[in-house]
Amino acid sequence: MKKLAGIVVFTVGLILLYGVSSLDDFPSWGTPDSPANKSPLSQYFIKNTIVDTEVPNMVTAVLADYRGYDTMFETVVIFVAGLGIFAVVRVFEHGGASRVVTADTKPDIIITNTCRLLIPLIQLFALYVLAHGHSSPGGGFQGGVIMGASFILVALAWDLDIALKRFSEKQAFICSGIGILIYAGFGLASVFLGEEFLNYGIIHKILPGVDSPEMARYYAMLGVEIGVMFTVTSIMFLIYGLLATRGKMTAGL
Amino acid sequence: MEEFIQSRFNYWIYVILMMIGLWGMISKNNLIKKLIGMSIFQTAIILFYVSVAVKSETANIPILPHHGHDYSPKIAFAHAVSDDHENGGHDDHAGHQAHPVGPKIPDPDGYANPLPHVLMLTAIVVGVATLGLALAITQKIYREYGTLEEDQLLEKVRADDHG
Amino acid sequence: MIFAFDFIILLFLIPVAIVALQLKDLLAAAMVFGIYSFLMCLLWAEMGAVDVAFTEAAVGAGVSAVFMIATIFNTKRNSSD
Amino acid sequence: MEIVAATLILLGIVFFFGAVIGLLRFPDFFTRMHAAGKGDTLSTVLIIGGFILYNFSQGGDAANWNVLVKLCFIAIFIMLTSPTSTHALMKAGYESGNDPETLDDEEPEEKEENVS
Repeated sequence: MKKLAGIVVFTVGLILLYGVSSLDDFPSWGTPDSPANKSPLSQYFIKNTIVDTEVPNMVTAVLADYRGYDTMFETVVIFVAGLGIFAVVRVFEHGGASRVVTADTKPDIIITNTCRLLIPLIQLFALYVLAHGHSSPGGGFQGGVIMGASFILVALAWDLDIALKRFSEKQAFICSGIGILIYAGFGLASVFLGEEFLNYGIIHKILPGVDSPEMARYYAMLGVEIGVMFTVTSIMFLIYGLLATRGKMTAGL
Repeated sequence: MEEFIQSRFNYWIYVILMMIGLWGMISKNNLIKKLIGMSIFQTAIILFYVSVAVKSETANIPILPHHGHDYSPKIAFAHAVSDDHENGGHDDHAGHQAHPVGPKIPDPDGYANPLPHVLMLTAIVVGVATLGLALAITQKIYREYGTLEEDQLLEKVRADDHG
Repeated sequence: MIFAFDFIILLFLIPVAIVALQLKDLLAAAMVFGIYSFLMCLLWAEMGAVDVAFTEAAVGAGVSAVFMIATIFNTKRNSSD
Repeated sequence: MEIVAATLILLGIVFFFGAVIGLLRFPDFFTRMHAAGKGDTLSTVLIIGGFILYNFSQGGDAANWNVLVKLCFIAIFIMLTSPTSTHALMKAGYESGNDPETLDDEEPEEKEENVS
């Protein structure tokens, strides 16, 4: 098996190396003239995101507006992954023994106090990443992962029960559903106002204080990213909880 | 020669990393090792996409300078539908903020290609979700069979089928 | 977009990937995989993909290493190869 | 100002080098973590201090002040988190039965390495 794997890998590697190094029409690294960089689509994105959406960060604009369908179903994929992990590993124990706190398992005072100081700052930073994602790197996915990591930090520093008291399993699933509903809601709102699904420009008719389609896209993107953040936060926390406790959702790592 | 290495090096490493990941996925016995191999394979493909998106050394990250921007919507939209040869004259002062004259259109050669970045950004997040699912299935397998080694697992599965 | 930096990080990546696959201690392998993710993050920041680099720093090096360690904690720590 | 900044960065690299040597050469888990934790924190803070001074010497318009405040925050967080994580690792190592090496365990000729 190992020998066969070696032969297969070596052959495929040689073919690919030949392909990337000696074929003439394979563009070299860093040429602006390669087909991928000269394609009308990417040129359109670079030239027009700022006038279409008022968002300086092209990646956010393309992610949440031009490719809105894609991102919506990526969010659904994350939600379904959470549901799948729940279905695979979750076990329900009736009247299970609660965790015995001994000297070894008691949370350490230095770690908990540092976490007390840091976790609000981490969550604030996650919100900053979310809200400032329009003009600097960041956005819903990154902010959601950082927020989820802050809950994981609570679970690591104290234990999972304390974290579940703040953000229970049921709340987490509800939040992840709410995230997708927020996302789809922005799409449906634009449908009801007479545009295509996820074509946010029309929302300026109902948003107070917004009078141009561009600014409507700007704010709708923020809303969509908030939806993404809800889903990613709760699913990351759930995955950690389920994996660290073999699906028991109590005590844990 | 130096030119040749510089223009191909990223792609060589991408092939080598992808093959390391593939080899790990095929030949390693442990299921978690297989998952690490899968992740290496995945990052190698992301490396390929990001390498494709790189432009020359002077190209910027795909975030426009935006302090009090003067990208004019109307004129830029008229240019957007026309061919890019017509607005070549604006290229020289694209990217410099606080340039007072005229509407600016970002120079397409001055910024890295944002499209592969978007695709790969979502690929990473979905990748961690699928990794979590795979790890959950690994835990379930361990709970069922008590081992993570592929050969022992196959023996136990075959014994279960026959017995 | 700076080739020297690119070259060094890419050269580091291959041994790190091989070590992550060859270590018999799975906990150490997960940590080395975290190092691999950080190198990838540096590489992407260098190539101008700052959003991808940020995502990788949060996801690949932070959360996925935690998931792997949680799984290894609940299963076996040693691997046969 | 720039010379001071360069000196700080170089000093940081020297301390980093010491931390790496300690990590490789010390005999057991606890002394290794000691070297890594101490050297890492000090050298990172020194290097960031060098960056701050260099940034300061480049003049003080709004963008530079922005960077300066961010660097200060990074230094503060590293000074907070790095010793805490070292402490957590030490505690975990102690609880998982990783006994520190004492003088009794040492061969006689390696004694001076342990004292330092």
